[in-house]
Amino acid sequence: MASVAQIDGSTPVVRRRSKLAKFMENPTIWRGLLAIVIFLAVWEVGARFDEWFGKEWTLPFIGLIPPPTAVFNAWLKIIPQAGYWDSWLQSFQRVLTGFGAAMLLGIPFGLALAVNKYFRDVFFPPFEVLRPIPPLAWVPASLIFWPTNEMSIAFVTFLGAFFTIVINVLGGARTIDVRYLRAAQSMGASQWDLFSKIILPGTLPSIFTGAAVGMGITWEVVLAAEMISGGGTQGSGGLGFFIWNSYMGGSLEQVVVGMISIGIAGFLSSSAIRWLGDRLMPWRRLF
Amino acid sequence: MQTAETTQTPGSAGAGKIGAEAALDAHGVGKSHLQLQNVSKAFGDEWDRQHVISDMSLDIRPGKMTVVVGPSGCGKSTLVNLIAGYEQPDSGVILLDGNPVKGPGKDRMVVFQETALIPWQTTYQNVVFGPKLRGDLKGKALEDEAKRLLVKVGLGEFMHKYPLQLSGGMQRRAELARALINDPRVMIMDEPFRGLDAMSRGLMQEFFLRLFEENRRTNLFVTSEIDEAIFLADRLVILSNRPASVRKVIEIDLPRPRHYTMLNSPEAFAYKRDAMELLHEEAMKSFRTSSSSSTGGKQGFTSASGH
Amino acid sequence: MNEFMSKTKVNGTAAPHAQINNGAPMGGALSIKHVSKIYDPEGVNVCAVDDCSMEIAAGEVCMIVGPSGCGKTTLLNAIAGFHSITSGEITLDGDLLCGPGKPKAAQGADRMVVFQNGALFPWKTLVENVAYGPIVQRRMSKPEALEKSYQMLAEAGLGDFGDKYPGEVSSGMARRAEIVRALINEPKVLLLDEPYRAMDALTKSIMHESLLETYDRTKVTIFFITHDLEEAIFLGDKVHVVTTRPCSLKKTIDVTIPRPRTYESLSSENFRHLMAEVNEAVHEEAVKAFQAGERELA
Amino acid sequence: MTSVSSPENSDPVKRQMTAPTGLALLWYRFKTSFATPRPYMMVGGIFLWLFVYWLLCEGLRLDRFDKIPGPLAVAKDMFSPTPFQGISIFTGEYYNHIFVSCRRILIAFTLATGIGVPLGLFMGWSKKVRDYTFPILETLRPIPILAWVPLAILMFPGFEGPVIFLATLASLFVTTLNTMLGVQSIDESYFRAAGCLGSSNWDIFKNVVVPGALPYVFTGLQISIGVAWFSLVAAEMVSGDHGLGYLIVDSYMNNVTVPMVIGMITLGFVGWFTSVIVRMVGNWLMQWHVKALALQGR
Repeated sequence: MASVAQIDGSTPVVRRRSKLAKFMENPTIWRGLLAIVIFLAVWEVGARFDEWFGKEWTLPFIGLIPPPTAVFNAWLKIIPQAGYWDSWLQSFQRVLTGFGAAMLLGIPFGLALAVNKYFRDVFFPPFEVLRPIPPLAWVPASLIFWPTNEMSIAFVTFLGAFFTIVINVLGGARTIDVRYLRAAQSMGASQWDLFSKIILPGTLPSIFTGAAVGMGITWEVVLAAEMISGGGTQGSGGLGFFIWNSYMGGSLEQVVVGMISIGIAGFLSSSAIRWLGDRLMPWRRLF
Repeated sequence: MQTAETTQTPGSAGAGKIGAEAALDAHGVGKSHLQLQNVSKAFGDEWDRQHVISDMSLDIRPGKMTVVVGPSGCGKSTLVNLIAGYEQPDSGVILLDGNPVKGPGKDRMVVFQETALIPWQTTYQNVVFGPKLRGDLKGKALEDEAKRLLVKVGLGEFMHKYPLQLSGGMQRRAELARALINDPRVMIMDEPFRGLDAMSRGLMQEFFLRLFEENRRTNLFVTSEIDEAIFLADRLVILSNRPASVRKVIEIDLPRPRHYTMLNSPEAFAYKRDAMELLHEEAMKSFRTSSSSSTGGKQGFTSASGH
Repeated sequence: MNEFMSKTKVNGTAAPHAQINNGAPMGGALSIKHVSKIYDPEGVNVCAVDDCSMEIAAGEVCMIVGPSGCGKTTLLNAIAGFHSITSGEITLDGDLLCGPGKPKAAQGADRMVVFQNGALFPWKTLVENVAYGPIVQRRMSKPEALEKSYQMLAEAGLGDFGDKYPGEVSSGMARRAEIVRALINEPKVLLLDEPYRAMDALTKSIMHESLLETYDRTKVTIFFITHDLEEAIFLGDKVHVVTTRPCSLKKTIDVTIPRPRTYESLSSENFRHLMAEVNEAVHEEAVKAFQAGERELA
Repeated sequence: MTSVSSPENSDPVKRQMTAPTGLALLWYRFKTSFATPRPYMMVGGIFLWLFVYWLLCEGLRLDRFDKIPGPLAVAKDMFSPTPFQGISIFTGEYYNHIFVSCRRILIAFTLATGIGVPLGLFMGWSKKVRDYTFPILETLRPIPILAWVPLAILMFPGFEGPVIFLATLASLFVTTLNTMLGVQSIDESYFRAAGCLGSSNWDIFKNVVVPGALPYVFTGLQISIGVAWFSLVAAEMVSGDHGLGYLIVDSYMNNVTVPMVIGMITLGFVGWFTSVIVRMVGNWLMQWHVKALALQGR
């Protein structure tokens, strides 16, 4: 950002401050931190009210949940346990399977819908009929259909991301500026050139938008499927099962630990997508 | 101006390097003759047929800068699309050196409104895009030619930047380079400097003129700015309002090379007055045909031309 | 239009026939003295306006010409009260707008701005847009304001379009409605920030005629930013050419073309000479700005 | 679509001849569209899909597919006054499930909109409010709604409480963030224009912030109602009593598969229908937006 115009002697002195100083002076940072601290404090006080003033002082809603300090302690206790990290692994595996399958099938399907008019006419209506059904409504049907729990979870996860990705790819491919196509045509591009050099890279931003939304849905679905199906038949069954199991076992602190964990997991995966998007689309990073 | 049609300009060395194909052409480097004969085009539903171009005949002479002006929305872009081959005329023919135009091709390069540089390719990649696709220039030769052109348009330092990193004026120049490397026989400029502010616009015009005056490629330049038109043109074509046809062709007899101060010469002013009068008349005509309400004339006129 | 002008609230001195009252316009003398503005984004000071001074007489059309991004808009923002200034002072009819001890002028209906890309509220019809000012200032009741707005729109030739939304009319009409919206507040100064930038030459010429007609009627002070030289000379009494960033006054050119100006003025000999004069002053700055722009990106 | 051609003088350039309006236009569109293969292919596509579904489940009775009820079995039960498996469009229970789900959605959606829109408006408008609330929102947002189920059950006794809480929470995030983005997307010049015209803060809020954010708000509401259904189904499946999600999971538990499929179909339809309603309300409230878009040919 070399935005220093030619400043001659008559103007006041140019002052430079370090990035860190600038960052620390920013009121937004302080307000944000303050807000989170207040949030945690209210939660802590609210949750512990009954401990301090007796049972009759149990506050509604907030008084029924564990305080943050207790959650933190529970977390410290659970971090060394292999089972906890197994849950992470399992959930990530499921998310990646379903999400990967949805990308693999959804991108070509979406592009085909965008590129070929007849293909779109035939396949888009059934797609639109199925799309409004919430992915979780498919859970029982897929439990019946697929031989193992694992496969049915994968299927529902796949569905969750698939519709979002297809819609985004289709929308992205159809809004590519026609002038890019025309310019390429003038320069002698074949149909394949148009597809590989213009349509595909032109759709990339929408693919990543779709992927980011799809990733969010995938986590929701994996979690729900894990909770509904009882965590699979073999071993511990992912973070969703971890939450459900803790709830059944009456360990509320662990429930909240599970919630935070899955929040972090979701955040990590969407950050990964954003990072990958920045890598693959350097022209979008610039401004 | 006097020599343009017959002599091979020495400045076209780069173009000469590019292809044997162009050298074989009877009309010499980039100097083709483009003719429109009774071209018509309409769009829309049967009850609401919009005749955009009707019975237009136009001669775009070799080695000349032909500038087309008309009120906005009069069908200039459709004209460009027809000549470039993106759309087909309903009737009439478009001939390039006597051969009918069938579809898009590298012999007619278009520089689009705003800019149509492909945003996911760097400036350099954009420039080499065409030759690479066709494979008619390869390896070192392509690299050298691309660099030469980029340096020529003053973007030597910017070739590995993405289009969005460049200023508006730079984008236009990059697009010029992208068109030139294909060594087109006709350059088609569709309001290329639109959206630039008046001052960068003036500078771009001067720059573009220098490029043109160097090797006098056949050029069709579409614009809605009269000053720009007079400054650039050998032949000024004024279009009628919708449906567009040729209203008048004015030969602009200002000496080349041109300088921005020429715009303030009495000759240029005279041309301008003539052109403005015709355009005003056309615009008023369009108001009369389109205004359905009974309100004052002026306002309908504005609404017609303001979109 | 008499109705419009004879409205009593104008500065206490409103004459019933202001349009012939050239000698005593209704105020609006702007004085800009040694104004500087330094921005401070990302910890680096950038000087946008540097020691800029100009005097604008009441009822004058003052055109500011300079390369884009040179800081003209900053000056306008300072007058309108959108931004503060670093030093210097700006007065309107002798009253301090901003200056030492008061870096930012208060926004007020005495200085109306017409924006570059148009700022008619797209969610209000033209007439609602025009009536907005008097209503929120509690100057008129709603029906009164609406009636007045219809009337003023009709005067501007937009009578049939009052109930349309800005998105439904052409950009030219929207821009004229915006000027009407400004004028209904009886401002002392009209601040226009490249209002006709995105229009093609023909539409522009119609807008110019319309603005000139409005000016001849109201004699409001106009502070007009542009980089279109023809526009500047055709409309202005004075053309101030400013330097590229930081912006300061480079040259002032008096436009001696008599009013009322018509389309024919454009082809007069006088106009041509002025054009050459302004062009010379501006071209140098344009090249400078261009080179600075290239350097900045490199 | 049809609104484009109805006003005669909506665009004097484009409408040169009188265009058919209303029904005539609809009929014309029908006629021309049936001259192309498109509608036939679309209907064909639906039938092809139904046929494949039938073939796999009922025609060939392939392994595993035979456990899923085919289209004929579903249709037979769905439209029978005496359904085999208990649910059809003639049974009151079916409508009870729909009613319960819709009531929950209505409460949740109203709550989320009632809290989310004002919150979002203030967050977008005031930087301070945003600075204090946005970080909390952003910390809570990555937690999937389903992870809240145990806490929801704890905090709210009974069946209705948790379900409504989860649906509300899900749509609250979407609505708030979209509204905030909406306010931030409003062009600065509208605020400035309003300021110039002498608006008070409340005037600006009422006349600029609210209408300006509306397009985003309704985009947000459309997503939000989808998310609400998503969470509602999940919540009903985990902890519910009645409702379409409950119907699906209950049928599964009791090994009756046809009502399960009926539940899925109904969910799809009702979900789609509610989002259409939201869109229609949005268009009705934003005539200016719709008209402008229509004129741009979108």
